[in-house]
Amino acid sequence: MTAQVLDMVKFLWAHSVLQIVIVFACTLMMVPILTWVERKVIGHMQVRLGPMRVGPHGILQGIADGVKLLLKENIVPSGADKRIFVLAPILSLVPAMIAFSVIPFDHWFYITDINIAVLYVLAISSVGTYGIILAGWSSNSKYALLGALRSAAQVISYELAIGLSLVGPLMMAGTLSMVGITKAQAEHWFLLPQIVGFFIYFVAMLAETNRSPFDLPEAETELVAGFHVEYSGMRFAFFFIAEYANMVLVSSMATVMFLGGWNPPFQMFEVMHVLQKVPGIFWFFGKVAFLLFCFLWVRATFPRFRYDQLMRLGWKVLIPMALGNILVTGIVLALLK
Amino acid sequence: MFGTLFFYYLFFMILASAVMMVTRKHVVHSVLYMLLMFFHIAGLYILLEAEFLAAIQLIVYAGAILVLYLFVIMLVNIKRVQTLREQLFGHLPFALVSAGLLCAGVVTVLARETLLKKPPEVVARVSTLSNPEALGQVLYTQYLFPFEVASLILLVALVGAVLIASRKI
Amino acid sequence: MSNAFKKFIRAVTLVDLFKGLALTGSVWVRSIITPRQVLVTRPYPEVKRPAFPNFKGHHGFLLNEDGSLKCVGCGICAGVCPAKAIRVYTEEGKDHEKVVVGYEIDAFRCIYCGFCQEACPKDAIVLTRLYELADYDNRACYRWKMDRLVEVGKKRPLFRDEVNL
Amino acid sequence: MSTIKITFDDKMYETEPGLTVIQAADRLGVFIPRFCYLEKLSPLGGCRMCLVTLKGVPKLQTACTTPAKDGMEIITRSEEIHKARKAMLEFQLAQHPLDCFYCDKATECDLQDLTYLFADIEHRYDFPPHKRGTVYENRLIERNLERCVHCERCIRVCGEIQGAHAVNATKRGRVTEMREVPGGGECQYCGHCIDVCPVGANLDRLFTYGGRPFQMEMGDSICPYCGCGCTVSLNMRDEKLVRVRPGVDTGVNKGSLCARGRFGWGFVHDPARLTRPLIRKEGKFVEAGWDETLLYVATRLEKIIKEKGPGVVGGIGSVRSTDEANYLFQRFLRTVIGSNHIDSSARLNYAAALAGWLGTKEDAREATFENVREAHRVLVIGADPLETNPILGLAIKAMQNRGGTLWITDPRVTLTTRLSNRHFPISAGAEVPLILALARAGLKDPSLSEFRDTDLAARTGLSSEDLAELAAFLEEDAAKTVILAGRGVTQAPFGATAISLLLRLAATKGASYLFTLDKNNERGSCEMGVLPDRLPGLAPLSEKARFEKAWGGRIPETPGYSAYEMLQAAREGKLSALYIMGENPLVDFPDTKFVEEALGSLDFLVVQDLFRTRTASMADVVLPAASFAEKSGSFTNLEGRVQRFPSLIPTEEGVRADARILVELSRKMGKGFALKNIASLRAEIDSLVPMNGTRRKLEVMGPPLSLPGAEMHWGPGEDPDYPYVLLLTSSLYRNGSMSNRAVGLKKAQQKACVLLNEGDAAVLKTGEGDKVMLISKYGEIQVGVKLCHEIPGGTLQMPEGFSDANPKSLLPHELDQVSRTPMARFVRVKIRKI
Amino acid sequence: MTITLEHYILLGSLLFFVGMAGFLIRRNVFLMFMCIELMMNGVNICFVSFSHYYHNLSGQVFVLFVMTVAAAEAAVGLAIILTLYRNRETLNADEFRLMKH
Repeated sequence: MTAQVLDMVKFLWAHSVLQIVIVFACTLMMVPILTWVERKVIGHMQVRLGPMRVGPHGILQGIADGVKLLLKENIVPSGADKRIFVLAPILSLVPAMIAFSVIPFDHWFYITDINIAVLYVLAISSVGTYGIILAGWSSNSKYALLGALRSAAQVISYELAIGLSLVGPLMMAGTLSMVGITKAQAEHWFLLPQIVGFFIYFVAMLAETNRSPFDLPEAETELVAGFHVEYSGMRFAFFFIAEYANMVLVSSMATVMFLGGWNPPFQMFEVMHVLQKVPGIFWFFGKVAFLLFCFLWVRATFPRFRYDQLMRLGWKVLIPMALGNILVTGIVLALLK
Repeated sequence: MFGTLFFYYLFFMILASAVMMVTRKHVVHSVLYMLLMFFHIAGLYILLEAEFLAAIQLIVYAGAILVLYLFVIMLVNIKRVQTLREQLFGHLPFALVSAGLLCAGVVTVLARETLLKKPPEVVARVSTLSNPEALGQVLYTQYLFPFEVASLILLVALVGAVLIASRKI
Repeated sequence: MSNAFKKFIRAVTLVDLFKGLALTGSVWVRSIITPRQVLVTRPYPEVKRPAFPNFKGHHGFLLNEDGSLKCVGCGICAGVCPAKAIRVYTEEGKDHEKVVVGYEIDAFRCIYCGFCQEACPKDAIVLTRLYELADYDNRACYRWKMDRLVEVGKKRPLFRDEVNL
Repeated sequence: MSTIKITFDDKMYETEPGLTVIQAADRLGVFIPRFCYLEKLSPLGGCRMCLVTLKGVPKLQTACTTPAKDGMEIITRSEEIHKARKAMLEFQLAQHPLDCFYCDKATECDLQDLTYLFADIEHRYDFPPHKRGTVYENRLIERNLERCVHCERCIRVCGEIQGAHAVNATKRGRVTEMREVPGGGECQYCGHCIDVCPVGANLDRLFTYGGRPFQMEMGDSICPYCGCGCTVSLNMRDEKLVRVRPGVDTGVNKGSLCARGRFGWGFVHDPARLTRPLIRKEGKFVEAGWDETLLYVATRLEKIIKEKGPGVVGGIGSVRSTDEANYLFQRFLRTVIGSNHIDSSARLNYAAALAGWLGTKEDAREATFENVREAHRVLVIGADPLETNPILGLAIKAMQNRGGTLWITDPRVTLTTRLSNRHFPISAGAEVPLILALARAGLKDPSLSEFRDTDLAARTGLSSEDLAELAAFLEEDAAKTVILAGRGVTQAPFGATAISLLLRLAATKGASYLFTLDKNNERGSCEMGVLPDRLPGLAPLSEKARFEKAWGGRIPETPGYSAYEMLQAAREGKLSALYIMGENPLVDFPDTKFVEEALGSLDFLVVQDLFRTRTASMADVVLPAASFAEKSGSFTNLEGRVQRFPSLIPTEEGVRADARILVELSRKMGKGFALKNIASLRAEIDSLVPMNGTRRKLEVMGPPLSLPGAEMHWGPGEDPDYPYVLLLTSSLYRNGSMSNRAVGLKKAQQKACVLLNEGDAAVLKTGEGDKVMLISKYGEIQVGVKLCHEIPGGTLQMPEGFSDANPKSLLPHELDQVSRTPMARFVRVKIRKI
Repeated sequence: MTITLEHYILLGSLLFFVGMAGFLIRRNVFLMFMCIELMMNGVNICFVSFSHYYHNLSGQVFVLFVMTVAAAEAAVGLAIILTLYRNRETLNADEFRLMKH
């Protein structure tokens, strides 16, 4: 009996089904936890308490929110393009989820490894923008539309920076496969040689996920809630989940591209090989968690950009910097060869 | 077998979404159908073992060009777009005749090709490189000059677009 | 070093950004170590902030010592109310006396000016310092009827010295 | 000399002569405070608030009693005057309880206003106020003796204007009390004392503690009771009527109201008001929605019309509803149904008068209220204006106060006969021979020669000398003579002819005439064409082309049935459906049994009313209608004034105004009226009926009326089985289904009672308060007895309009040949004690 | 049944025809632009299929260039549309006839 179950598990694992289920479930479970953590951390940073009501220290707040959203009425505003209005949250959530299929969490734990993995992630995440734009447009609301327009412009601009900042690690690794890139960082992470790239990626990833200080598409003070102002109930929750899934996704990407993926730190020193005793997946998630914490940290610290500042930063600072980084990396690699 | 089925699925979906795209009254709906079509074309490229192109198809077409379309559609007055009068049938005969002529030409060529000549043999793959690597090899050696020209085109387009859109003409 | 160069260095090294991060980060760390000392917010329903001395909140109805209403239904409050928020209903009692059968304040209309309190010849109505106006009943929330006002008048301290919410 | 010069406070004014100083000041806008003075009352000079200084006169004078003379110099403001007035106010306040919180008069109170004006009043008198308490002797008026300032306005208004003398001052000095006069004058519940009281001493008991003026909304409307058409100011609180007062010296009533007008509003918010349409299903009423109900009515009517033609549908319009609704009603029946069977209960009175008017070539002058007030002599024939039209009664009293003479011929003993300077007690039903006699004397018409004076005198029960005096009464000073005629004439056989003769008489002599109308819109309903043979504006049916063009439908050519002919036709099966709008024939029409049989034999009966009246209970469909306060429109009063009024109270859910019901029903019948609101309706009426103050009498006139034969039998005749003659009177407190549901009027008088001569009572061994059974050939009722020595033996009097005992069920209903009005003012009855 | 090159060419050319017909029929400049993209995609499919069947990467390289041109065209074209719209308040290609009159 046990053997049969084990066989079954092995079969499912081999055919990625179980991995998909685990990744999917974990991502979804991250959302309530992350929302709680976010409110708690930012609260503490701003000398507040954060949620305190549901459960001890409000630990069940995320679940309560989820239940609330689940039970809420799904409102379709009058004058909305109903089909697109319904489609938009799905279009937003699905890419965020399927992009996880190429992230290697450990050397034994990834759904698939393809030779264009990085491009795949970029391609899929660029589709997520449609959810936002269409949501804003189909709501028949000026706030939503403005939020969507901002989002579209922002994503187009920062996608370039993200793509270019990833070119450095790619050049160093010489492969587009995620597993390959991670393996290339077994000793030296790309963080140090690609510190400029990491900085650009970090900034662009904040912008790409519409997080503070680049949360202009949903700037509460100006646009009420931006593109999802007309959404309620589970449709709103879809956007919410998509946003957090995207955060986890870009953090995972950063981990893989710059922070050595599942590799423990300081492996250039013999002494530090002890760290390999800790399973790689913990390293991976530790790094992701730190990056996610950075998201919150930044949000609690910096005020929102103005729109022209955002555009100027993207086009006049980050992209030239990224191009320069590629140039320098290329020259150095050529010299080292 | 799976590949065949997949091909027919893609075949049908690409054509269907293309037709839908052309016939939609509302531009945003057209854009959505076009997005659908791009996805399936990307699938087709994967079927044709051009993974890199599949990704680029999504990144460039879906992620950049189509978003730009949507962006501009939203910039112009949508109500006006919706009420745009279209003389659909005024151009229909001309369109059908010219499309039909072209179609006939291609079909005759294809028919002759398939009937008279043997289909081209699939030449055995020599290279062990993966598709992006192989493409890179070709692109940066054989096609280096066109590549540079393409970058120049992009630069000119960039400057031109900014200039046209920003200045009051 | 010249000032401009210093500025450039600051800009390039992002010193200011890191300073900000350091500040929030340190607050966070301290809040985890010694939460009570750092945090300034009040867990509101458990710990309530007393209203300011001149705060005018929920209306209250005062009673005579024998438990009867002080209000005699003269309607001056309704007349003086600039927002027309007060309605007084009186009827003829058994011995032809005037009986206040209904008193209603529309909380949506009320501007808490306190004129009613000033005008009342019997000192029957007061604006207490109660600021919690929410209710579970939708209508009771903005239509304050007599029993609610009496209840408020009974339990809420009204004068500055007594106030200790 | 048309003006005099008078100086107030060094400022010279010109004014008309013959005024007192305070009147001149009021006209010129100079303020002089007062408590006791009121322009319509005689001056008293009691309150001393109007003290002024006359140059050259050492002491202060009361402005209300001093006549203004040319060149008079008056100072109204000075230290001395202020001190004097303040002292008077201090006296008043020493006695006055400061209970403004409890007093309903607060904010409308003259004492309060003046106290604020003299803000620095000292209170030096420290004697305990005289505890006098509040008196509830009057059922509708509370008299708070402590608040009284002894201005005696109430006493004077009650005596001088109302003539009731129900209030008077008792005791002397500071303990003077205004009390009901025990056993003296009888309060008529006009409530005038409430209005004139400057403080809260006289208060409306229906309104006690009902609210403050700033909590109420007020709007003017027209009283829905009698034909006077008084302007009433409705006071609403939270969209509910709480008080009715007269408009401020506006309208025909000039600040007066009667009991009905002031205290009769209770029906508006009566819980018995219908709020949902009712459909009879399997013998029981079921509530239904409006759409459903109107559709049901429409389909039923259409079915009946399809099966039997439009001639089997009739309609009874309303003398209670507005001109507009009546106009729509007849338009609905004439064009949508296609039937001329239209009538209303105006048939019982005004329709007959109208027939007489239309049959007279001579155009007599129609009097107005103002004419009556200023007349020198008034002759009343067969009417009781003090009961039926109290404000007209007030005008007569005012005429008498000015030295005018009131003569009345009436078989009954009524308020008016008591007030009259001379009463000619004619025998029952003798109005027509009396008029014939007067006409013979006054007109010299050869066609009247067949009647012999002695014969007529015998018929009237008057001596020839009396008749000669009456005839002479009309000869003198005719321009200042008003002839008032009422139901006594219109409901008599050949009543229309008699009216015609009366009008000829008035026209020949130059006297003016007026008809007393019991119901508020009798005249309006007739003039709007709710008549079987007349179109709006009283246009004859031959003019129908004009209306057909405007209405876009066919109007039948032949005149329809009048009310009783409709009922007769229904009994005979010639009428299948009847639409009754706001009428209660089962109660208001004579011969109840006949009416009941007639209504019972109908296939389909629609009743549109405020209440589930007895008639409504027989209906197949009952439609709840709006009351006067809830709808807008106009009423035409007995002078012919068309008075518009707005809707002041929102209708309850499910209640709709008459006009709206008719418009919607017409839509359901597929021939919808394209009317948006009452204003557009009024515009349509105005375009079709160009009244412009002068009626085109010659254009609408009918053929002259035939005279009765000389051998005509007039009176109740003799019948040993039914020894008593019952005469119907009107009551001030009851006037139909609305007044029976008004709390105030119920308080004023509970029950109807029959007036019986003391001698007859002794024979019958009944006393005051006993219950008796009155039995006639047509029905029987139970009623209490009240003894009255003024009534001649063998005669009974009983008021109509009470719901508990309805004398109409005792009456016969023979129709007059000319006016087709039932002749029903008296009936022979027998009495059985129970 | 195996999928031959002809299948792909057929698909590519049909896509091209749809795009062409759309370009001729529709008067909305946005849709006309999108139809051009459609035609380019039809061509791209042919290129990639050639590249696959003849094992020559030049086809894919060409597709890359086509995409580059398409992107450039979209950028410039949309800028022109935006300017036209600002000036003419319409998106109907038939109404852009300033040169005619």
